[in-house]
Amino acid sequence: MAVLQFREALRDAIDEEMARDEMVFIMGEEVAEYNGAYKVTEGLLDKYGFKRVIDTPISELGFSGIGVGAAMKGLRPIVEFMTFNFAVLAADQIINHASKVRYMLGGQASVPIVFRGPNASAGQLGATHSVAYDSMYAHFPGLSVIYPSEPDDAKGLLKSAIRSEDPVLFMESEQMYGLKGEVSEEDDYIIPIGKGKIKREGDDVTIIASGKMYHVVKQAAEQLAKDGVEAEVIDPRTIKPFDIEMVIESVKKTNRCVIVDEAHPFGGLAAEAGFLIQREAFDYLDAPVQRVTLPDVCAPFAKNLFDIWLPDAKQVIEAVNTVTYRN
Amino acid sequence: MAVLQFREALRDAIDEEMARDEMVFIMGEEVAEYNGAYKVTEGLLDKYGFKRVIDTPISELGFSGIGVGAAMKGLRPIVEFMTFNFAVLAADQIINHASKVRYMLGGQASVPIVFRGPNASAGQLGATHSVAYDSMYAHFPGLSVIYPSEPDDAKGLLKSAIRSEDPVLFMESEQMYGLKGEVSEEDDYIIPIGKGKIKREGDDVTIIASGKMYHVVKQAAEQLAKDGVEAEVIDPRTIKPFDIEMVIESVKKTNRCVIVDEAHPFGGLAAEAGFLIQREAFDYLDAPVQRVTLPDVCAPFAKNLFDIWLPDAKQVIEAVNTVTYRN
Amino acid sequence: MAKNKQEAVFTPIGQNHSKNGKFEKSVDLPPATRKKHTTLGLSDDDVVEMFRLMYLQRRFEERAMQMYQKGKFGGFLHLYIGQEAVSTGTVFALNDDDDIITAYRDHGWGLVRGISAREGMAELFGKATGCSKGKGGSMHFANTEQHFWGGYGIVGGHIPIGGGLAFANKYLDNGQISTCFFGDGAVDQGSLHETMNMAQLWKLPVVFVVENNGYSMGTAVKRHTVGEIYERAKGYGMKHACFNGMDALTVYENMKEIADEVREDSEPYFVEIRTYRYRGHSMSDPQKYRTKEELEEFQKTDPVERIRQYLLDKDVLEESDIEEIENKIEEEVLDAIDYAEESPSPEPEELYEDMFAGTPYFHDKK
Amino acid sequence: MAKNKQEAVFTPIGQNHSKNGKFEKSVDLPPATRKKHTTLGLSDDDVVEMFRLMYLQRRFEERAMQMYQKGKFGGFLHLYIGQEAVSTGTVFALNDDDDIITAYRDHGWGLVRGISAREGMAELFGKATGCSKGKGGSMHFANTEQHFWGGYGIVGGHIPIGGGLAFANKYLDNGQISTCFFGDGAVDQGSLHETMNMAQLWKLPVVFVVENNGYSMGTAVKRHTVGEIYERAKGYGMKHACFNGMDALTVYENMKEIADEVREDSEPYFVEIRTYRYRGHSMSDPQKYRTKEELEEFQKTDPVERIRQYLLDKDVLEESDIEEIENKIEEEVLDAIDYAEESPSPEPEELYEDMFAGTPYFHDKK
Ligand SMILES: Cc1ncc(C[n+]2csc(CCOP(=O)(O)OP(=O)(O)O)c2C)c(N)n1
Ligand SMILES: Cc1ncc(C[n+]2csc(CCOP(=O)(O)OP(=O)(O)O)c2C)c(N)n1
Ligand SMILES: [Mg+2]
Ligand SMILES: [Mg+2]
Repeated sequence: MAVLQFREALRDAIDEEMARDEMVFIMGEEVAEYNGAYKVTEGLLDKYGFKRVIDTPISELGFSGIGVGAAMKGLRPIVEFMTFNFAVLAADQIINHASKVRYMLGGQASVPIVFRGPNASAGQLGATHSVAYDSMYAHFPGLSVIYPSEPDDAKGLLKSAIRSEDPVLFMESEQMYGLKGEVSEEDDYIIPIGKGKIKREGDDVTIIASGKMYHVVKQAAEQLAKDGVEAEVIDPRTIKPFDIEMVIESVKKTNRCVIVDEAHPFGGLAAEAGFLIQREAFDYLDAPVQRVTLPDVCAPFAKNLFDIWLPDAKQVIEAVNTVTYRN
Repeated sequence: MAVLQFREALRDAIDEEMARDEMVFIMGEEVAEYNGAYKVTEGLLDKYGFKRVIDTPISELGFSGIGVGAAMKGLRPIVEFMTFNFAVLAADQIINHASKVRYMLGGQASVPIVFRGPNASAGQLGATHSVAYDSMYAHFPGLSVIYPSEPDDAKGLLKSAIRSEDPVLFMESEQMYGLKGEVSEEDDYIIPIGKGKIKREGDDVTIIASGKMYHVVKQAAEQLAKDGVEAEVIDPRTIKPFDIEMVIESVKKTNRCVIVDEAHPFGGLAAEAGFLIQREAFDYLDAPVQRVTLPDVCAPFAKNLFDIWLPDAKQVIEAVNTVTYRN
Repeated sequence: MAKNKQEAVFTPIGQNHSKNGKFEKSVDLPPATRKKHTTLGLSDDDVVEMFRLMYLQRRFEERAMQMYQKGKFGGFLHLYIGQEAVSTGTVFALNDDDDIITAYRDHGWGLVRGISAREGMAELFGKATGCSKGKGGSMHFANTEQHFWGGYGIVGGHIPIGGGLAFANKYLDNGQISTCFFGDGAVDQGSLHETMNMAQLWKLPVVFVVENNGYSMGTAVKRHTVGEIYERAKGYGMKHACFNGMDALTVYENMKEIADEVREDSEPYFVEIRTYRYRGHSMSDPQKYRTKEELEEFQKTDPVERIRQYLLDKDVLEESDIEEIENKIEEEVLDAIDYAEESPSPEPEELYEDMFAGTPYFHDKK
Repeated sequence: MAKNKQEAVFTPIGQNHSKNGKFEKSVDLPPATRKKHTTLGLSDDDVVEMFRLMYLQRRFEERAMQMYQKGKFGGFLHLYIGQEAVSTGTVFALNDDDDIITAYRDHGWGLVRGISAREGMAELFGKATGCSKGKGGSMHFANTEQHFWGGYGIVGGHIPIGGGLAFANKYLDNGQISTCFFGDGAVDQGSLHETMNMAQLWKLPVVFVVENNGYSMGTAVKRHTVGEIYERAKGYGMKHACFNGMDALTVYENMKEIADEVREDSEPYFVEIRTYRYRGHSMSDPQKYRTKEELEEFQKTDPVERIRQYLLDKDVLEESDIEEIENKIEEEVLDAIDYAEESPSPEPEELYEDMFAGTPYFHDKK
């Protein structure tokens, strides 16, 4: 195992896939000469040249669509958004085109494209730079959505995403790019899309969290263990396909579940997972499923408000206390 | 009570509010000289002139933003989208601007704007013209989302929406514009945003549905009554604020609930409502909450496939059978 | 209301509502070419085939309209009638492996790029034998094997995709160019601006073609977009052209030159082709926004009639040859209708097919 | 890889990676005006006030940078340093009730439109006493009472909004015009195209102003947008201008004429103001994309230095007067820092304030 930063794991995945397949290229704002706004693509221009590492103007809708068209002709574009907050401008290409072209042409074209970039908040960046978009895109048929929490997952899943024959949204976190973790050194390390991972075993409660929230949950789980509550922590890793089987199996064992989600509450992953759990494990639940999410309010700038806004370990522990009737 | 078409009820609401307040104007593709793609705005140009009834180019992002800016200066724009499927191009103005401007400027500007138009499918229009967007927008703080099912609700709620000091998305249905119903003739008829309505009383099961799906449910409820199952049908009318109190009260009585939603399953209204119900009425539920939604697949063109794709009364009855353990 | 006061007007006022009695045409046709087909490098067989294709498009759509009115199928039906010279002149100007992409007014494009009348009609009928397996319908004809990437329903949405096809061609260095057709209404979408800038900056081998048919639904060109459309290219330093789209030879002549140039130097081109839509925007359009005079004036320049007459004038064909062609096409179209009627609908399982090229996944599928 | 083969290149190659040794400036400055302030209709007091405002913007940001580096506050910090002549010349050219809206590089704009150093600094610190109550931070300064509608963080997002302010002014017939400032990078967004078309078609009293400071983050203008920016107007038949933005008097002269004209005839204007950003894009920018020479060359034309020198040259002020002004500003800024430090953070409940003008609603709030 090598210890890599999250950004290095991503870069390795891109690098390996570019080396493997000449059809793979990467485009986005500042990905080439600037080496990436968050340095994910550092060194790739030097290695692969101007043809395959491409700086774009600030034209999210336009370059996403160019990606879709290129994919239809057999290329494998990786489209980087500086953040998914800006990808809202490209939503038409993602929702109305990338995900639908194949179906409406009766299977006559494929769209093997990866849209990637940081998702959700990254500290005090204010209302327009802080929204989690994984749940929103998961709503639409035809799109896979991945939001990994650790470098190893990031590498194996990004490689799978680039090889996918269909559109994938791959979400990262500005705040996690520097996070270090062990990454498999296996040759051609691939993690299949759609498989969750039990990252901590426990019998008392199941906690589900991906991306940045996984780390909040990890902290909470350690705290809870000190209080004698053993949480089973599931990182679904991919939001869609969502590994409901793994979750249901765990809940059947623990009989309690808390979902922690960096999205706003209405119709986020927590709602979806919670709905499915009550339906599929109704007789096993000793308490209603609880969720910890952002509040239904925009991201504030002020540090103290921001800290209240973002879910923290304390809220997770409280939710666990609720499902275990400890308060 | 007058019997009006849905489109007439909407038109009356707009007309009354335009007469009442000179700041109200309407803009959108074909709203003026063509009298509206679906004739909602018929006659308004003749009555209010070219200043207040405005044809726009096909520039959804641009004219939505012009609406937002105009609203900030105190006008009250009604922005019509030919359908909400095209509003995806304007998502940045709705999600990143209309809903956030006030907060990020510390309350220094308001955005009293209504975005309205048909939502979801309207027969065989294919993948890019058939998506329900009410749940998606409900996810974001600061936006109210209304999707009424009957002319009376439409009138009272659209008037409220136009008077709202904050952004409202008001969704209709191409297929329902010709639907007739009794509409209150009360002077200045207003229905407050956020209040659901029990449209049929019953003790055996609660069924929740708004918009086009309400009519599917109505049909199912009639069928079920013949079989001795009395459904309580709640039309939330506004998706957000969602009248969870009314729903919980009903579920506490019926102990069973089915939610029917024209969105795709992942994170739609059904997921959200279902999650809240299991959390708030856990001990009252005799069966897990079930949902009937679109499948997780794009809208097909072929008539027979489309009919399978769209939720129907049969599916609703099956879901009721499930929660009542009748099959 | 303050209607008596001098009121602000935003959108320019249309013909019907204007106090100005003057009749203004929605679109001015530049003159057609005077060159003979042989001068343009086309054989007699070529022009005959052009006529055949144009007549096929015309009859296919006239019959489709009848079928629609009889309730044989649903959805939208946007007819290309009046604009057939554009598709026809273009396919003769392009190499067969050059890419074409267009909006929802796409039947003509499909027919000139290898979709048979049978596959086209079956698609309209939503049958499994349709060119898009009945999944797309009228708006989503496609034949990607013959480099027709389809019809699209989001106005302006396929413009960046057309740029992407060109991007791929440059990336693959395959000598192909991409041509992207859209309506005058689509000119107002931001996607066009973004794609034009990138196409010029990145030197993409793409031709953007506006089929200016006078109207965006019920809105005359001058009421929805400023200036002359082809001048939009100036802001990007993009090469541009504007020509008559009611004459297939004119379209051929110009598109051929442009395609050759774009292929040669891999620089984009912006083209306005002036044409006219004879029918309503779709089937439910009362067409109050235009005058009968205008329609009649353009019908005088009918592109199908024109090439027919050309064949006679130049003694390429005799009246009887033409009639034979027409009869054959009529049969072909009637046969297509029978075929469409008799074809099976997609099987219910097919609802879940064609979503994924890789492993399919449907959330919460029971 | 096929790097030895002649490879396709899409984006133009930048200075640093180009084999071409020639030093190319990212932006060419047109000459500054030679007119005296009195000729331009400005009093001595006016130019002194211009200097004061420019020096205030400069010192405010230099100090803000220090505070940021000390960790006094977080988030982004985009400095306007180098561009102060644009904001300053503009506010003198506009009426006080004309609307201004800009992007996230907004501190200068706030300070010239009535946000005090205290309110500005407190906003950066995320304090309840900030101009936006600590809700917005650096990117969202605003003072809507004085018609400064704020800073916005989505590149290009505020352009249609600027059009909307103008729409309202025309609707209300209030004699106000709207001015919408954005960077060269924002020129590539579709929102600009859509808004320009509507502004011209609807005759909106709006001035679109590109502050071309040479770079969009790390991308030189020529690498992200084609042609000369002001020429973009040609495609819309829109009036346009391009002038020096390193001299407040030049900005004043041009903007005054333009504002008067737009107010008079309610037709939009497209303006490119050439300027230069001295600092990195934001605080974390290593600035490898530009040469030291280039930066130094532009620093020679420093707008603050220039107006200072002008005041001396024209005997409007003496060195000692200027020092006095500078000292006062220095005090004002230091006081602002103390104020910001001592100001309270927003109360926790304030998280839920300012979302709604009407009845607040928060889904699933416990
Ligand atoms: C983004 C979007 N907005 C609106 C529509 C509705 N619509 C469909 S076609 C059309 C008019 C387009 O006119 P034009 O581009 O001139 O093409 P034409 O119909 O003349 O071929 C409109 C408004 C749409 N399909 N997509
Ligand atoms: C839609 C969108 N895309 C990308 C970004 C990230 N971003 C912020 S500023 C910027 C560069 C903008 O440059 P320019 O418009 O020239 O303004 P300047 O910074 O020079 O003032 C980028 C890419 C963003 N904020 N919004
Ligand atoms: Mg048209
Ligand atoms: Mg710039």
